[in-house]
Amino acid sequence: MRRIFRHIKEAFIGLLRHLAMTLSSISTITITLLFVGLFLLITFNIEQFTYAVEGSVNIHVKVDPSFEDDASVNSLGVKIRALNGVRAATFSSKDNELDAMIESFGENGSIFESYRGEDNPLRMAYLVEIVDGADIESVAVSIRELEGVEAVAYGGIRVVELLSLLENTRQFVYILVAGLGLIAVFLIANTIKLSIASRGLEISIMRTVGATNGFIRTPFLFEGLLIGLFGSILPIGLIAIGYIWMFDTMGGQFITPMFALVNPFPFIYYVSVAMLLIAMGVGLFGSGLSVGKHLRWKR
Amino acid sequence: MRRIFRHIKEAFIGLLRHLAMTLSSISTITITLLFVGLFLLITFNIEQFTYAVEGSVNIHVKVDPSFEDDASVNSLGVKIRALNGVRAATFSSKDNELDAMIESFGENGSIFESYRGEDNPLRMAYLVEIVDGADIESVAVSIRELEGVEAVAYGGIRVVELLSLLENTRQFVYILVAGLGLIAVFLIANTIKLSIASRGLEISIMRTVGATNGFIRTPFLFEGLLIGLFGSILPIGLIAIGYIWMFDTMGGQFITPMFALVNPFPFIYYVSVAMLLIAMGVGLFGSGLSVGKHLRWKR
Amino acid sequence: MIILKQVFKTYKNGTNALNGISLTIEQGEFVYVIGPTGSGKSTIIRLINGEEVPTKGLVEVAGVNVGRLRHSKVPLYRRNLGVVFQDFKLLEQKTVFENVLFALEVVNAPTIEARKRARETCALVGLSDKLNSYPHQLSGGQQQRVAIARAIANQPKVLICDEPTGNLDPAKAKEIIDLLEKINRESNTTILMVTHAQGIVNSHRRRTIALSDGYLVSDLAAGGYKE
Amino acid sequence: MIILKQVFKTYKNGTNALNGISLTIEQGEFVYVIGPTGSGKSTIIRLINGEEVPTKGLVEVAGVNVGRLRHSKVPLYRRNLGVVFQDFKLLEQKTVFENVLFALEVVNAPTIEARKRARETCALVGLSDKLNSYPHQLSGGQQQRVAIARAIANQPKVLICDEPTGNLDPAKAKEIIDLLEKINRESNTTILMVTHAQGIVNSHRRRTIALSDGYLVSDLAAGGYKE
Ligand SMILES: Nc1ncnc2c1ncn2[C@@H]1O[C@H](COP(=O)(O)OP(=O)(O)OP(=O)(O)O)[C@@H](O)[C@H]1O
Ligand SMILES: Nc1ncnc2c1ncn2[C@@H]1O[C@H](COP(=O)(O)OP(=O)(O)OP(=O)(O)O)[C@@H](O)[C@H]1O
Ligand SMILES: [Mg+2]
Ligand SMILES: [Mg+2]
Repeated sequence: MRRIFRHIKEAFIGLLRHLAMTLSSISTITITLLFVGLFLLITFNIEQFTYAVEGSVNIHVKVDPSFEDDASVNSLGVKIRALNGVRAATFSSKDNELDAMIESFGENGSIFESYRGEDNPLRMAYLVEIVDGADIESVAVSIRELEGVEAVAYGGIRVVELLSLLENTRQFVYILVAGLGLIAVFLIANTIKLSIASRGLEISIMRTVGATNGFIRTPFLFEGLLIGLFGSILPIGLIAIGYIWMFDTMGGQFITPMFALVNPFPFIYYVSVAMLLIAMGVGLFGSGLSVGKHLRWKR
Repeated sequence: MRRIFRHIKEAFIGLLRHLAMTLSSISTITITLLFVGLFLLITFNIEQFTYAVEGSVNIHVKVDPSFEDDASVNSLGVKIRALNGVRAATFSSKDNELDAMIESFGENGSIFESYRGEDNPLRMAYLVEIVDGADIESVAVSIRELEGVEAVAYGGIRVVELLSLLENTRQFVYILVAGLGLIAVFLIANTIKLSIASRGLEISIMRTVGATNGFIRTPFLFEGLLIGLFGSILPIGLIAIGYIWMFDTMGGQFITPMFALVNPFPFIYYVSVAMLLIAMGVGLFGSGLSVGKHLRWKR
Repeated sequence: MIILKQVFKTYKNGTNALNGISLTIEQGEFVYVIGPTGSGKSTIIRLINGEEVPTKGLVEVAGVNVGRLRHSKVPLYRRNLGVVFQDFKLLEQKTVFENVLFALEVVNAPTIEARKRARETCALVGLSDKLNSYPHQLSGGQQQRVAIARAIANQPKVLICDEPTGNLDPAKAKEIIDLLEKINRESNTTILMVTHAQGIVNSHRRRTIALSDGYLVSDLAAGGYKE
Repeated sequence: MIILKQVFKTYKNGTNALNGISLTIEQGEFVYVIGPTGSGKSTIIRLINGEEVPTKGLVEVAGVNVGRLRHSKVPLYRRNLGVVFQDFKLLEQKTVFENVLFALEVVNAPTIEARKRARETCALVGLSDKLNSYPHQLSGGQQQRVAIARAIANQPKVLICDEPTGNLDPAKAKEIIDLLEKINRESNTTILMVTHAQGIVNSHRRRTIALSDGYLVSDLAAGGYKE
């Protein structure tokens, strides 16, 4: 116990005596962590966007005019519902379809009213909700192959393209986060390593005087932990406050209501803890690694 | 001249004698520069996307039925063309509009054929091309206010949202590039500073022996330049080859043909030169800064 | 206590520093090691301290085969030794007091006693007024005395001094020798002292081992400095 | 040549290292500076070398007011001086040869001559076989001789030696003193030598300045070491 306190005290003294080095290490952590935090926020939000978009996706199935009798239509409904990945399928009559068409034309839609009744050139339809938006294409293909299906279409906007855009962005950001994480680890470890490098002689003298490797290493490990701790305060604060501010300013959404932002609470707590752990882990790792090297420098 | 060679030789010797430090500095440059390069690529491509989208934007102006006489229609055309931000306005007759509608309905479009002729419920229209896609909303508002205009609409997809998405992304990436640039400068300068820190004693001894500050500094400056040079080889190679590969694999477009990628030649040459200059500049800056500090450490 | 058997040492760059040195030093002996510069005196000390391993031959101290010691065990072995290095090897980031204290802390001495002992030892070598100075704030002789204080603080069984009076004036040098003799006498500490100080070797006659070019050229019970 | 007028030096931590030292050394003189450890000998050297500035008083060397020198001008001034430091101050990353060569390169000596001169000087102090060794591969005495070689390589007008024989055996020490005397004689070089070596001071009688606790206690034309 007394030893632990001694080591922590030594760690603080070490940090203070090499203040320039310490500040270098801390600022490296601050900066890299800021990026890591930023990308964490982005990843989780894109994930949420994707779920939202995927959840709002419908397939519009037009019934072939030669299968318009009740029995055929019903059996088609049953077949659609039996497909893998389909959550629900709602029948939509010709009138219903016309209503939707008129509505989609807005002000000028009323010109189509003349179609109502026997002459309606539109088709009966099924509106199919699917379980996972990512399956939309394969489900659509399966439906297309069913007997009595004339045509298959996805909902209003270019959903597949949007989804693939989101998916690409998400993958890109994943790679960025992973890359940045690795780089953060590398840079921080590197900085700490360099700042300890200048103490190679110090470490070898300690050994010379009879200090065991553990005794020498422990204060450096605490130093690494402390550097991580101090280095993470600013980015955690900035990320947390910044995100809450952005969430409020944007009214909880990104451009359109479809892109709802992840609620800051408890989200930012998780992000903060993740950042803190990354920083401290990396600090520990960086100092452990480099002290180890210097311990073996001389006999 | 002889002096220059001596300094360059000293720089190489310094780099080799502190190999671990040198490698640390070089790898920091490599990694940060990779990111800077990546974001440079992204910025320019997003810029190109934005121009492409902005360039493809049309405003569809429906003519009020009570202004369908030739004189009114022509005067409307003149007024539209006179507006700021309008490049061209093409008249589209009712038949023309019906053709477009039928085409947009695809397979089922033919059902509207019965409208052709006197009964055509559609409106005459002007298709307006604008100079700068970013002005689309203000131009649309101006047109809306002209006499004889029934309604105004933008082209097929949700252009404004796409544009604002691109704009946001672009701004975000700009900030990222600027931020990353600064951070790269900071991190690299920091690494070089730390790797020179361990030579504070060396520098003070040189002074002690009668070496002027310039004489001491020059090899370190060359060291910084060389570190920048070596550190930029890998990221420049990766970025160049990676971009050419991506361009070929994606067939020169990002998801849709509307997002044409910037042609790799001579684009990557510019990017490579920019990266090289950044790396060498930062190397120079980092070493100049820290040697200066150590020169003043002792009298 | 200290046994060297046919010890050869060739450094990595090919320098033959020691050529077949054999000697035995008993517990409680006080031995001078003399010889011209570059004759291998410091090399012997580095071998005994476990800093270097012999190229050939055996180095045994207190029953430990020093050359075969595992890297992680070296510090534990060194706790039996007090060494005054020719280049002092002080911790630049610690004050005089902390430097001496550190040697006590590593062996886990209770804090209060350790601090007391560190202060006493500093007083013994005449550094009471420099306790809070850092090594670079000291004169050469003061640094040397810190190194001596650190070496004797632990009351080691074996005390090895490489040129401990090279930076001291004759009066201070004599004080230090008297101190070493007292430690040797009272605690039966084995003392190995490398020195160039002709005056000391001749006035405090002790067993004297002379090296030249890495060979042991003489080993006399009460030798002296012959030019 | 070297003039100190009422020089006081108080270090930042409050230590009074020099108290009103006044002395004048003429061109071509050979002067010993003696005194117990911590009496301020190295401090005088640091003042003359421009490493430290006097707290009060004047330090003038060859007409230059050293204490008032601009930071960037200090190295140029130092080219007139050769200094052997007590702690050697060798460049660890350069070999023996490169260390000596460096002192010649800084004054822009032509490469070929500089290399020749560096080799000669190393031979003069007996280091011909260590030219390509790094300082940490040398014995204490060899490092000290590198420091001496570097100091004399430039054939400076003033040569200042802080304890140049502290790590040398008596024979080698005598060789070095003879070398210094020869330099003093043949090139009329002013030599200031700090030493604890009673033997040398007493056998090679010269002007001897004695310090104690930062005060100048004696300055005798052909002094000697009094215990
Ligand atoms: N690390 C090393 N690498 C290579 N050669 C070395 C090393 N250390 C010492 N030597 C060489 O080994 C020889 C013996 O050196 P050592 O330090 O033992 O001499 P010494 O007797 O202590 O001399 P001094 O009295 O000058 O201190 C010398 O020639 C020296 O140059
Ligand atoms: N940088 C410094 N900061 C504070 N005090 C110092 C500094 N350098 C020296 N001193 C103190 O000044 C006094 C004189 O030191 P100096 O090095 O001049 O002694 P010296 O005569 O050379 O001694 P030695 O013979 O031991 O080398 C000493 O008490 C020393 O502790
Ligand atoms: Mg030695
Ligand atoms: Mg001194």
